[in-house]
Amino acid sequence: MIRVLVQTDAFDLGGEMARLSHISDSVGGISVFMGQVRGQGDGLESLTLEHYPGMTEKVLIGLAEEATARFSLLGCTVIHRVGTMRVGEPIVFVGTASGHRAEALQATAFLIDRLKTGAPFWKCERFTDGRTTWVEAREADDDAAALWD
Amino acid sequence: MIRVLVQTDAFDLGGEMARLSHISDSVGGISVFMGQVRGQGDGLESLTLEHYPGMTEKVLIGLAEEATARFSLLGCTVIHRVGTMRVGEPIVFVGTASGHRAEALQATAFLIDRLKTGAPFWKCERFTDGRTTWVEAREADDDAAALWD
Amino acid sequence: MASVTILYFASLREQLGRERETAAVAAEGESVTSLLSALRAQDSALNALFERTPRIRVAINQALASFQDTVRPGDELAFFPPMTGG
Amino acid sequence: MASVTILYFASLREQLGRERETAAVAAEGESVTSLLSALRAQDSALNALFERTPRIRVAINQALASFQDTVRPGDELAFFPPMTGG
Repeated sequence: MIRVLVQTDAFDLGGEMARLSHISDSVGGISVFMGQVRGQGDGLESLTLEHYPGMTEKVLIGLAEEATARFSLLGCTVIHRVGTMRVGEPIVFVGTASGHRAEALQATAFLIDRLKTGAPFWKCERFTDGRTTWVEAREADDDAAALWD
Repeated sequence: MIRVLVQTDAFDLGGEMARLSHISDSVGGISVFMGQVRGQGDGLESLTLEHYPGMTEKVLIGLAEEATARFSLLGCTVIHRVGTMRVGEPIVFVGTASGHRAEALQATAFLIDRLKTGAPFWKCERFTDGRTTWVEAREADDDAAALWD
Repeated sequence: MASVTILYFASLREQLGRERETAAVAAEGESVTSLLSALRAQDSALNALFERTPRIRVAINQALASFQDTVRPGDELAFFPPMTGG
Repeated sequence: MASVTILYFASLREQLGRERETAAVAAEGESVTSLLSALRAQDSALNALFERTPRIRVAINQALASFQDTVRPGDELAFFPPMTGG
């Protein structure tokens, strides 16, 4: 069961986990990753997430389908927020349900590594002094994504 | 910030995730694993979890401290239920918070792998026909735990 | 006239000051590189942007593509910097 | 008399029909193996249980231990099968 959402609103963590938990009696493990705006002690105030409507959903559904097949998932949820989020606010939720723990844990790592560099999102940082800068892609993220090739 | 609970009650997934999320502005990633009673199509009705009061808490706190040091965690929560749980009910919650995603994801896998074979819990299965059997330890679980040595 | 829609995202959009335009394309299709050369020859701001920006990515019809791939009339072409989601 | 508390868990507790007992121990301490030999000599049910059960684990004062470790008066000793939590 694949659930992909791109939205401006925050998500309901408990509700999303409960949804994965109740997919079927065969679910034995649920793994979740949530990314949020990290304060870096440098006056970061907020992030604005831009995306490519249409392509974003296609890429995320494709990744969820790939993860489901590769890791025998019973459920796979990807929710990515767009718009402006302040320090401490959630950005992304990845949740997977499987019969045994290893599959869910690996699938969650796969999904977050791959969507970082493969889904059309771009982060613009805004600082308390009014300055804005586009976040540079990190080579380490490309490396992490490539480990799943 | 380490939080270890051994309890008969179910836990509040959303509340536990929110607690990890709000530990500090430096939290960038939160990883959670939840294990629940898996129906296996063989008439399993419930699991009863027995533990060694006192030792259980010591072992779990030790694992949480080890994970916190090894993966530079900002937060680490381990909640394990004891008593009787029916198919579909949650058994264990492991949650970690860190600055970057890799540490949280790895720490969660470490904790669940290690507590399976290192914390004094024992599962007794009860089937719909009234039969009960103690779950046998799996060699695969010992192997998974040993990978972190 | 045969045309394609071109979208720009993130820093490219911001620096160009536009997010969308329409461009002429050969009726039988042509490579992204060929189309882009024509566009850059007509637009010095676009030319300067592509010159100073490394690692620009291209998508055709909402799927990642390469600059050697063929763009056909009616396609949706998009240029953007490396992605930074998650 | 110098004694230790002994706890049994899970299938061991169930098969023995008790979860706790007190046993005499040498005042200067002795190995788990030594103490266990004395207990098994006195209790045929305990002896049969240890004979038929592979991989029994031991903890001393709530920490995993080995059968070569020393038990001292006042210690809490526990025997149990391999753990199956999570």
